[in-house]
Amino acid sequence: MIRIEHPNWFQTVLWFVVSATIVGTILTARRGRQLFVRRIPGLTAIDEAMGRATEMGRPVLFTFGLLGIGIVAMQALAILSHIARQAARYGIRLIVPVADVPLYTIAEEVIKEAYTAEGKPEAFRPEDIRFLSDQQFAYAAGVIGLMHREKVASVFYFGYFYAESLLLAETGQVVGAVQVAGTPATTQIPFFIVATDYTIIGDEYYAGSAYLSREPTLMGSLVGQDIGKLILLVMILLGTAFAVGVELLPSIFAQNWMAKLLGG
Amino acid sequence: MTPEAPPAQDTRDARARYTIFAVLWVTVLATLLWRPATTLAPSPPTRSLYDAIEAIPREKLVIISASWDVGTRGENGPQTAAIIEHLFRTGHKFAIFGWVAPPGPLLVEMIARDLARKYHKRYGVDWVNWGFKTGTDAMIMGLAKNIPAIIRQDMHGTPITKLPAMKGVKDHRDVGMVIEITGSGTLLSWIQFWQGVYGTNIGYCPTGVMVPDAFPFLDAKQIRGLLKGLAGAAEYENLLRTHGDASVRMTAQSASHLVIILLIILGNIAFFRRGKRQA
Amino acid sequence: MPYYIIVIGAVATLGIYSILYRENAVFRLFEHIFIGLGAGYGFYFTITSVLDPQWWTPMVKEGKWYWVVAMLVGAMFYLIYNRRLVWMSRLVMVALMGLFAGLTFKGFITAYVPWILASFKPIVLARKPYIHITNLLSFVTLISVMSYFFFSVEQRARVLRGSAQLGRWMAMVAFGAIFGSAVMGRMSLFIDRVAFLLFDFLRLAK
Amino acid sequence: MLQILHNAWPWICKAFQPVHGTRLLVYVCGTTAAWILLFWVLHLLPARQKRGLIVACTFLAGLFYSLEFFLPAKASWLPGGKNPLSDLVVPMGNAVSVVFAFTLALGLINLCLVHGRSLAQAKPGWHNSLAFFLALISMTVFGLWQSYVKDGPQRTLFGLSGASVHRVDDVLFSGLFQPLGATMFSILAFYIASAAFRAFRVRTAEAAFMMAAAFVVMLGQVPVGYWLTHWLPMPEHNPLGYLRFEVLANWILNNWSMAAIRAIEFGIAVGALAMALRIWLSLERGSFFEVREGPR
Repeated sequence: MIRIEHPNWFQTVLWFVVSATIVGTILTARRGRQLFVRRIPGLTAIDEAMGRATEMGRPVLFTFGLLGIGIVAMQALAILSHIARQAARYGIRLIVPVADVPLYTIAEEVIKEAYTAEGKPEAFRPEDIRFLSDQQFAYAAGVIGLMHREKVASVFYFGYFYAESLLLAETGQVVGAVQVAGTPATTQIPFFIVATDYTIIGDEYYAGSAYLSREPTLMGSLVGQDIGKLILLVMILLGTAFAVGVELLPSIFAQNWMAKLLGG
Repeated sequence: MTPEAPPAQDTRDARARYTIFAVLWVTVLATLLWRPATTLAPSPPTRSLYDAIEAIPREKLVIISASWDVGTRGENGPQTAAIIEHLFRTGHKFAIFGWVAPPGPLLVEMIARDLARKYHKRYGVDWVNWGFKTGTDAMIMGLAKNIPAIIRQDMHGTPITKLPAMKGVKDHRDVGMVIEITGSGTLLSWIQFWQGVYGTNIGYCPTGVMVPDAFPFLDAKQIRGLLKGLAGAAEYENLLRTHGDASVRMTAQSASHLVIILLIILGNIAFFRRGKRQA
Repeated sequence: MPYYIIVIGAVATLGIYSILYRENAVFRLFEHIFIGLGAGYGFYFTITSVLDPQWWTPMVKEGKWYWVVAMLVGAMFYLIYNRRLVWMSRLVMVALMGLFAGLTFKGFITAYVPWILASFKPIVLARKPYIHITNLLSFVTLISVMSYFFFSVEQRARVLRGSAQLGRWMAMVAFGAIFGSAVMGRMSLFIDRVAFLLFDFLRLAK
Repeated sequence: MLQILHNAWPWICKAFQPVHGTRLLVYVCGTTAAWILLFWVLHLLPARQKRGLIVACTFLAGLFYSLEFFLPAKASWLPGGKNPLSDLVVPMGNAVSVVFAFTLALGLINLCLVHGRSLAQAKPGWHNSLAFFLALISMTVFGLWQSYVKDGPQRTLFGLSGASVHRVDDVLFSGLFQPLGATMFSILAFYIASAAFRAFRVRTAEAAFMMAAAFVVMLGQVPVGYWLTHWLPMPEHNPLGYLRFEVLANWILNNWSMAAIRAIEFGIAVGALAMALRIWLSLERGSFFEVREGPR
């Protein structure tokens, strides 16, 4: 059992190295260095789902779940902006019910900007961006009603979800919508996997906005994150190797030095 | 992915849905009315929670953190009852405490009162209810350093200085264990501000959906034991040799799990038969 | 609990369950009552549990005048509706997000360092059976799932591709476990509602 | 600079002493006026400098918790020999929750506008909006009323005692609000069953892995699973015992899914760290972080 009220020097260095790497890659990417991001299957499905809505001439729905303004919301907004641009381009109606008021106002602005960027500011319908309720199941009940009444062709779930995830995704399935979902909430991913057509799992959520926007800041950050994960991975490999060493050659490995450094 | 699902498919899906719903209703109604109680052998996480509670020094207080409301009563209620029953038997003093779900302390008090009658325990002497306190993480941090300053009075408005159970309770050192009974992601606050800083023992009773997420904490010894939803409560009742709500409801649970497993098997049979016909 | 409250509760319960058949007027009525009650509850709860004890009492009764600043900062949120002054609401929101960013740094170390430490497990043993199968499986799962989440390298190399594929499968094990565990949880909640209808409302012998 | 601060410190401390009566009123009004004046002046700044202001505020805000955490608890080189920010953590947390509490009316205004419009224009379904308003108003009024009379058993308001107000509040809260939420939640039992029926088809290796794990965990947590494999020996005596459903389920949860979840969480942690850095250092781009001049 380990107690951390304030970090030891190694923990501080670990944080600093990972942080500095991320900031460093962001800055190099901004200076114009080309970076690579692998294909993320679920994200290409967004275009497919938009295409289907165009064919059917029915609206699409985007939900953030119970998300409030914060770290996770920034990513969701980037994806929303991508979807809104496509909606403007192909003339699809985009409905966005929101459960948080500050986020509601920002979402409205993001969508409006996307329509303007596509040269169709007149097609933007502010009444389609709605604040429903900040109460979990009241919000869920409201979105369920919307899906039924508007006969949506596609539904996108990007944000933070709790128990309402399956209530919404299963309703979308019943009304016959193509659904794409992504959330960093690990406990809700299985429900999206069973009830939606494409699910972006775990960390892919954070990679998503970089993949879609190709914005240098996000691309750089993604590369930095990979290096950060690599650092953690190497630490785990070393720690495990030392643990084996302690087991097999106790005369040489008096203790697990990796663990010692980390404060264990 | 077809652009427009054919109507025949729609009605067939709808019929399947209604059948599933009806079967579930009948199964649960029948098993609840029939009421056979079943026992469940305790799993290692349940047993370690039991042992951890047994090992708490008698003079220390146990905090029962009631972070649930009616929404998840189906799981958290029986868990709470099992834990409180154990504490009454061992004779540990405990405090009910709410900081996430405002109705939590009241719901737990109702459970505690019933059990107190059974074990002839007195409020204020053997147990107290701190009620709901606001301030979330900041308050939890403050609580570790000075309990009387944050709690001041119990849920019924009595100053805690007048409650014998609270005599000598000053800070985290007087707390033997925090038992977090919860329907939402509240564990991290206790881990970051109590266990991670002072090494306080944490017992964890989450709802079923959060159980797999709890194992990384159990593995890292950040929590001392774990009740796996309603099943955990039933296992705990088995350890206590009682038949509470959990044991009775586990029968309905068994039946509905069987229904779902049969559904999955049926679904696969239908899928492969249809697949063959098309091929 | 008095019986009339239980009756009202039972009507509300059955009204919501009507959605299982289809979306209908009764469900819609209860949906709106629910949204209204939720908003009202949030309102009075915030006043009685946060604003009164944490703001009004220290400021007015204890004379800590500087607490007024909290209200002024909170009020700046409302400028979101004003096109000219909207930057002030942004200032508050972004600054608060900066505050949370600081907490994220703290969480990165306090929450995850113990997990890194806990994953240092010997996979080879000096005694029989020489290989700790459980630890080996945990190790392989951990490494392969982490390798799936590398985005900036093309998964062409066979080792990496294989590892990433394995990682996706292993992640599915976790999701399956969550699903299975959630089935138990969700069923318990339904059982609780049925128990309420049978034993509290219909008063069938318990 | 430090010298000035050192000299002014007693004065600052004195200004932050509690005050009462008229002086309190003057202090509060004065602070409000000063605040408005400050922001009026700031509003005159060009967009570039406003942006700079936001960047600076964000950085300083992020610095608070970071410094508190990274500085040691005690060290001779710290002022006063101990971490100066640790004592401020709790008040800071309180302040943040108060600031958020003040946004409570934002959502309420929005909801009232939507339902008020539907009621005023007698749109189809207006009776639902009426129900919304009735629920909202009664919950707020009786909730506040009840908390007022709760302070003392003898207190009454408009002639109603605590007990009768409590009864109305009970109807709203225990009779309606709680059962509605709990029932909405429990509908998931049906949806999870129909989703399992529809989606758990062994089409791919992925689906098979997920389904197998779900199967074992589902059976391992109920008596029927225990009963199905109770004839197997216990794992302590024979490795075959690991095939008992309850043992296998626990083993999967404790080792297999545990490691996978840990790996996923590591990725999410680094992702969140990167996002936090981008916000803290104002590297993020997008409409939300830009400041524009006047109305467009």
